[in-house]
Amino acid sequence: MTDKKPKNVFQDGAISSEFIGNSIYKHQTKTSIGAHNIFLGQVRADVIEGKTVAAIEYTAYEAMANTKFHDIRETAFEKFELTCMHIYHSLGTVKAGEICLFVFVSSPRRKVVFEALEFIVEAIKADVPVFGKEIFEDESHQWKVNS
Amino acid sequence: MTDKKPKNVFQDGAISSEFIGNSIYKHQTKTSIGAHNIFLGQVRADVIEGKTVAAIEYTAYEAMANTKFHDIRETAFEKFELTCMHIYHSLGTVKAGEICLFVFVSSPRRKVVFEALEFIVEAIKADVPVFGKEIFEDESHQWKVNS
Amino acid sequence: MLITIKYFGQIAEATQTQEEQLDLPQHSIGDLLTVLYSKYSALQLKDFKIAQNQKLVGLDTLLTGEDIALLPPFSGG
Amino acid sequence: MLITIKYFGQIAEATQTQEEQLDLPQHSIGDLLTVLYSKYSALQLKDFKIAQNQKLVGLDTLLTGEDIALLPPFSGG
Repeated sequence: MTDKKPKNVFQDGAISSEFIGNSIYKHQTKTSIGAHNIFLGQVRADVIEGKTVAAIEYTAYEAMANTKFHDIRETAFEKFELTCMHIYHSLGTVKAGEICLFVFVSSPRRKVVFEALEFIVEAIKADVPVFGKEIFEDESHQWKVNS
Repeated sequence: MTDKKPKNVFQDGAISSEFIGNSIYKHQTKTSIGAHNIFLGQVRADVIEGKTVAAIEYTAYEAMANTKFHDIRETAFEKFELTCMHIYHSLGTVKAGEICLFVFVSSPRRKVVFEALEFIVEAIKADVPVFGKEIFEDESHQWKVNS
Repeated sequence: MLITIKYFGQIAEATQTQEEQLDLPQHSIGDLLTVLYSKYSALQLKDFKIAQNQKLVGLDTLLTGEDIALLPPFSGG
Repeated sequence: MLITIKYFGQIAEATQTQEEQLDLPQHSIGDLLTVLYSKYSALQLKDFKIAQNQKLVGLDTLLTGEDIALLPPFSGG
């Protein structure tokens, strides 16, 4: 099931565990699925030069980002035999311990989901114009760099 | 955090999406985690010679299986820099569309969780004495074979 | 030597029992198998592994008196 | 040619604006950069990519009149 138009992948603020649980629940009617694989990005309370990250504030070039998410989605459906794929990313403030990225792939067989999920997550990190500002507890900040 | 004694990995019946959502929620206090990876095995309504699988009934050599799950857990903690690892497997009847296996790994960094999760799921499939009986809609059955 | 033998999945279906105790001379897993094949002819067509005290063993392993399990192909997950 | 230029993340922090319109001769991305470096000296120390109409472009690409965006290193997820 590929979509022709880009969807809005962005959610305002953190992605809740209830949302994720509910998304899993909705797939129980799809009885051709044998394997799901889910990646969750969680904001780390990194300590940098004695200061602790309290939150990340995400901004994005939204139009381009949604186009890129759509391209990644189309490529993944071409490369891998997937039944479903869902991507959600936060915008705005996400506190340490909260979830900012939720990628969910499903397939009849397990080998496929492992390959597909890693491909999608790496593509998101590399190709999607999203910018994280790490806010420390003292309200100073630095710009996040992906490794 | 490794445990020294084998835990009971088995749950009676299907693993609910609420249980999974709640398990994700509990990790939000662990702010050194940056990446979670979750594998879910779901029972497929396969059609075999015109008959549809309605459920799988799982049995296990429980004592040996829990020891094997424990060994897999210990090996994974040695091989990969994991913050947390959780494994749950169903016993008894799990209907098509329901979840029978839930593997959850967490780490500061994403590369680790991809490798660790695939390692653990493959080890479970290969080494743990669990037996699935595929029950068809007409109540006949066949024994599941992992591929 | 009294040995507890556990049967699982389609093996339990073939033997029609999940567990029994057999009094056997202190001998190898292979010897035990010979006894079981003659008792349950349906077993001869089945694929299984054998565990003694929860560890997989080969035909040459000696019986220790600990639990034996006949395990059909694993199909968890 | 009136061109809309969008700034993001630490680039917006350096320019202190998120979007502006500049009237430029029909020329290359490289020429635009020269204008921007002289307007915002802080930009010279920054690492960024440039997109025109949401596609990444090089310095030799000609300005088409469509939106330009200055994008610092991506750090989603």
